[in-house]
Amino acid sequence: MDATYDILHRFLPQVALWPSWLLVLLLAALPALACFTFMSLGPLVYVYAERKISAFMQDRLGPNRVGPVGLFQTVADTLKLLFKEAIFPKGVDRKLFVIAPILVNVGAFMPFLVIPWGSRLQPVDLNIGVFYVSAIAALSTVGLIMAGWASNNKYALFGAMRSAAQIVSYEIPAVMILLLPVMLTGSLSLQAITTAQAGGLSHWFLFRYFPLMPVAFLVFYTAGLAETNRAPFDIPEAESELVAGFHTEYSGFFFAMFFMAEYTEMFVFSAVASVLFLGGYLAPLPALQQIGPVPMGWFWIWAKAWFLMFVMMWLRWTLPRSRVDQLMYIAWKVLLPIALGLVVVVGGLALWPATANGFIWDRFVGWPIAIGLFLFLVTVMVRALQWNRRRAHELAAQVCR
Amino acid sequence: MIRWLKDVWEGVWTVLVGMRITWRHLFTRPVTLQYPSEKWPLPPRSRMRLFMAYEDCIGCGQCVRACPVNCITLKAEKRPADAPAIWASNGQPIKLGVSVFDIDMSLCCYCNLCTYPCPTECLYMTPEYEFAGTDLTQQLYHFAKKDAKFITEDPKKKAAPPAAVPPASAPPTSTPPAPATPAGA
Amino acid sequence: MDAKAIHEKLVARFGEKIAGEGLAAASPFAVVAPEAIAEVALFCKSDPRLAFDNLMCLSGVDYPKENPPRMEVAYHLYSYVHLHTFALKVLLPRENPALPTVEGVWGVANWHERECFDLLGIVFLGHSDLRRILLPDDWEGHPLRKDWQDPEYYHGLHVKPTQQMAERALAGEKIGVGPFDFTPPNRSNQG
Amino acid sequence: MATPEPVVNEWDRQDRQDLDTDEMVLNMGPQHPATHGVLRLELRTDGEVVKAARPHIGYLHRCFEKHAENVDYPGVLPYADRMDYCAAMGNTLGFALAVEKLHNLQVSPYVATLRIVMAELQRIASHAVAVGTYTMDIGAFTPFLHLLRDREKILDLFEWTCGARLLYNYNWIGGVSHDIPEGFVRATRDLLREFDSVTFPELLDLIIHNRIFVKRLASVGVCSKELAISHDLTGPNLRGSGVPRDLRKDEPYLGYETYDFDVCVGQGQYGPLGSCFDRNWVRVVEMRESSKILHQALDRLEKMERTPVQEKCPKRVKPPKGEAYVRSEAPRGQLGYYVVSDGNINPYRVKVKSPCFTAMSVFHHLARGMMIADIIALIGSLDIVLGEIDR
Repeated sequence: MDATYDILHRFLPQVALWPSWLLVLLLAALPALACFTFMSLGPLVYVYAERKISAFMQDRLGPNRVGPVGLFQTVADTLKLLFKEAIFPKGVDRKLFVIAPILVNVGAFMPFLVIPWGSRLQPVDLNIGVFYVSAIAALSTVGLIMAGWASNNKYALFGAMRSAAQIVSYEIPAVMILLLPVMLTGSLSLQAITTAQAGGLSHWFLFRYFPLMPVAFLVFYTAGLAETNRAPFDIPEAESELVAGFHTEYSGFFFAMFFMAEYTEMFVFSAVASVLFLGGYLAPLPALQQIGPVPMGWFWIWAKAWFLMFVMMWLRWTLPRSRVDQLMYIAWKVLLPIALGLVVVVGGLALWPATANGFIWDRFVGWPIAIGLFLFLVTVMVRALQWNRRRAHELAAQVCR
Repeated sequence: MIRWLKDVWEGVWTVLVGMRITWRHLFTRPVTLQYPSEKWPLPPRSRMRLFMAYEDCIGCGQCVRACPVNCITLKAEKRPADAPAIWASNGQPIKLGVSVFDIDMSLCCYCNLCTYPCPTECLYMTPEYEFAGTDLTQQLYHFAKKDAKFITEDPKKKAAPPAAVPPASAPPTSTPPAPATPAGA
Repeated sequence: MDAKAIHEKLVARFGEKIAGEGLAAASPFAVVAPEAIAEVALFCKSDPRLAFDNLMCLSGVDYPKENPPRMEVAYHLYSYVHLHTFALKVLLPRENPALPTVEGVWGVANWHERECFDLLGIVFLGHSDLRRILLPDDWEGHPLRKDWQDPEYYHGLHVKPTQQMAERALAGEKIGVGPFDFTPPNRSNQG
Repeated sequence: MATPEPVVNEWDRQDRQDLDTDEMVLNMGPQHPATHGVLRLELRTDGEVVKAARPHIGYLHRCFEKHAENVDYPGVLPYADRMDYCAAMGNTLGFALAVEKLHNLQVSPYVATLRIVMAELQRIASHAVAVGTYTMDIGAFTPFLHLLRDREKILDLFEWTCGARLLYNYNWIGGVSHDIPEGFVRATRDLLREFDSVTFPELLDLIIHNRIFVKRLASVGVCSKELAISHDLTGPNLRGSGVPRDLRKDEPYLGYETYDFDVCVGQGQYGPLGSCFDRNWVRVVEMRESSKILHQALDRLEKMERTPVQEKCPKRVKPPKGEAYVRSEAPRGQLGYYVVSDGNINPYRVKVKSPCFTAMSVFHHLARGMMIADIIALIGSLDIVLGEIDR
C-alpha cells in the first residue's frame, strides 16, 4: 500500500489533499485492478506460447493465420468463447455450476497480492506471505470439486475426485519445501525471503547447501506441477481417459474461466517458486538490477517466472501422463520422504554456526551450473539447426535429381 | 533403498533425455504444408475425380460392371443405321450411342477398377481433388454431351498418326460438326 | 501331422460321430456330427499329438440350395505346438440350427459364436452370453442367410438404399453438373 | 465322454470384498477420445477400479461379408481395403492370396517382391499409427506427431506408386495394380535411412524408455501365453506374450522365407511378460525389422528383371468351386479369409477373421481389476481398429 501511495504521489502530488476514504479505496482498488488486468490478459500470452512451443516441438507451425504469426489467435479464441452460449446440461446443480469457475479463479488470482515485483513494487507485503499463498491457492481445489460434482457427469466426478486427492497430497511436500527458505530467512514475508538472497546468482537459495537445495527445488517444482494440474500430473483433466475431467460439461465463458485459472495458477506458482529459490526480482548479476534510472526488478521476476513456465510447457509436451496411484506413490513415497529429510537436514545445517550461511563451496557452484546448462542447450540447438541445414541440402539434391 | 534411489534417478534422467529431444525439435524445421496457399504437387497416378472423355466412349458398359459401388449409370442404345459412322480416337468404331453417362462422385470409392477394362481408355481418374460442394447434387456428373464432336473419318484409312497420341487429346477440330448425338441424347 | 493322419485319429477316437471328410480340399476338413462337436473340440485341444490350442476362425455358411438345405459351421484349427492346421465342419439343418458351444475349449469362440448367431442365426447351446454382437440388439433377422431381404426401415432410418441421384436425374430431375470439357495436365495415369 | 466346462459370464460375476463400496456403471464411448473409434465399453467400477467390463462393438458395422457376396472378386478388394483402414495393403493382400489359392495362381517373383515391399512399408506405417496413438493415449502428444510425420512420407510413396494415400486397391488377384515408378527404390531408401537413424532412436529415447511410460504399462494388462493362444491373439499381441510365432516364418508366403529377419518377441524387461508394454514394444521393434526386410527387398528389386505386374491377372476372376482358409500376417496380426466359391464370379461366402476382433474378445478378461487409466492403456496396446472389428 505504501508503495502504491508513493507511486501515486510521485505522479499526482495533490493526492495528499484527497479525503482519506477516497484514498483508502483508491489504494485498495488500484493494485487489485492492475493485478486483475495482468491476470486476465496473461493467459492470452501463455496460451499462445504454449501452442507455439508445442507446435515447434512437434515439427508443426502452430497458429499462424490470425494476425502476424498467429499472434491474435488466442484473442480470437477468447472472443469466441465469450460469445458462445454457456450450456447448462440437464441435471446440473446450477448454483454450484456457476460458483465453481469463479471460486477456481479466486484461488488463482488472490496469491498475486503478495508477489513482490520490486523492493517497493508489491501490492501488499503480508508478513505471512508464504502461508497466505499456500492457503489461498488451495481454494481452487474446492472449486474443482464443486465443478465436478455439479456437472452431474461421471467423468467430471472422477476428475474432481482425482484433483482433490492429488492437490491434497501434493500440498504436503510442497509446504514442507516452503519451510526451507522460511527457515533460512526466518520470515514468512516474500519480500524478506527475496532480500535474503541478494548478491547475485550464486547467492540464490537454489544454490545454497549444494546439492540439497537444488533437490528441494526439484521436489517443489514437481509438487507444483501436480498442484497446477500440468503434465505429467494432469490426471484430473486427462483428456484421453476422462474426456476433459472436471470441466467436461463446461462451455463458453465458464470454460474460458477454467482455462484462465489454470494458466494463472501456473504463473503464480512459477512466480512464487522464483521468489523462493531464484531470488525473485533480484538480477543474476547485481549490476543488472537497475539499468540507468529504470529499476529492472519487475523484469527479472517476470523472466524467471516465464522461464519456469516454459519448462512446464516443455515438460508437458515431452512426458506421458502418470496414473493416479503412481501419482500418490510419487507424492507419499518419493517427494514426502525427501522433503522431510531436507527439512531436518537443512534445518540442522542452518542452526549450526559453521554452516549457517551455506557450505563453503556454495558460492562457486551457481555460475558453473548455470553456464553449463546454458551451453548444453545451445549446443543441442546449434546441432539441430545444423541438421536442418544438412537436411535442406539433401532435399535440394533430391529435387534436382 | 538402492532400488528406490535408482528408480528416482531413472525417473529424473529419462525425463531429461526426453527433454533434450523436444528441445532439439524446437529448432528443426516444421514439416507443415500450408494447404490452401501451398499445394503438394500430386503424382501423375493420383486417383481423384473421375473424368470421361465422352467422344471416345463406345458404350460397352464394362466400367459399370466393374464398379463395386454402382456409381456409374450408363444408358446406351444402338445408333440408327443411317447415322454417320463415328470412331473413338483409338480407332474403334462407335456403334452404340451413349445418351446418359452419369457418375455419382458422392458414391465413388476411388478404387480405379472402372478405368482398367475401358477399351478406349476414355474413363480415367484425374489428379483433381478440390471439388467439394455445398450440395450433394453437385457431385452428380453428367458426361453425355449433346454437341460432342466425334471423329467422323475412319482413322485407319487416314495416314496413321503416331499410335501414342494420348487419347484425351482434343479431337481434330477441322472435322465438320458432327450430327446431333443419337436420339434421346 | 498331416490332414489324413489327423482325420484317421479322429475317426479312431470318435467313430460314427465323424460323419465325413474333405481331405482333398484346399483346407482339409472333417465333418463332425453336431451334438459331438464340443467333445471333438476338447479332444482336439487336449490330445498331445493334435494339440489344436488355437481356433483360427469359426464361420457359418448358409446353403439353401443344397439338398437337403443346410447350414455349415466351419472351425479352422491351428496348433502352435505342431504348427499344423485342420478344419472341422458341422452340418446343420436350416430350420432351427443349433449345436453345442465350444466356448469352454477356446476362449475366442465366445465372440465368434456370437457373431455367427448374430449374422446367421445359428444357436450355440450352453453359450454364456449369446447376444447379438455386431447388429443392434433389436435387429430382426440374420443378414448373412442367403434368403435375407433388407427391411424397409429400422427405427425410421432407411435400410434399403433410397433413390440414388442418378436415378433421380434419369427420372427427369434437373440435378448434377456437366457435361463439361476438362483435359487434365497429364494423362499418364495408367500403370 | 469329456465335455468342456461351462463358461461363466464375466459381467455377471460378483466377487465382493470388504473394502468395496457402491459400484457404478461407467459408459466409455462410443464417443470417447481414447477408444480408437466407436468402441463402447460398459465398465462396472468401484471408484477408479474396474470390476467388470463389457465391450459393445458394431457401431461401424456395414457387413463386409454381405457386400462381398454381392460384388465380383476384384470388386471385393476396395471393400476389403476399408476394413483395417490403417493397413489397407495387408487386407487386400490377404484376400488376393486367398483367391489366388482357390484359383491356383502363382504370382511372379517380381510381383511377390513388390507385394512384400508394400506390405512392409504398410507395416511400418501402421505400427507408427499404433505406437503413436498409444503414446497419445498415455498422454504424450509429441511422439505421436513425430511418428505421423514419417508415416506421411510412406503414404507419399504409396500415392506415388498407386495414386491413393489410404485405401489403395493395390494388391490385385494375380498381380498388383501398378509397377513402382522410377526412383521409388531410392526414395524408399532415403526414407528408411532417416527412419532408422532419426525417428526410431528418438522414439525410444523420448517415450519408450521413459520411466513414466514404463511404469504406466509394465505390469498392466498381463496376458499369459495360454490366454493369448486360447483367445487367438495374433501378431504383435501374441508375440508380446512371449510366443515367437510369426506367419512370415511359420507359413511363409510370397517368399518371406528367403528374407533374413527376426521375430520380435516381448522381453518383459520391465515387468511380467505379456504386459501392455511388451505388446507395444513388439510393435516398436517390428518397425525396425520391417525396415530390415525392406532393405533386402529393395536390393532384389533393383537387380530383378521387371515383368509386367498384371500378366497373371485373370481376365475374369472365376475360381473353381471350392473353399480355402488363407491367413496372412497383417500388421495387426493374422488376417484370415475363409472364401467359399461356387464357381460364379461372386464369392459365395467370405468370412474374415480379423485380428482386432479376436484381440478385443480377450478384453474383458484383462480389464478386470484395472484402473480406468489402465483401460485406456489396454485398448491401445491391443491396437484395435474398429473398422476391422465391426467390418
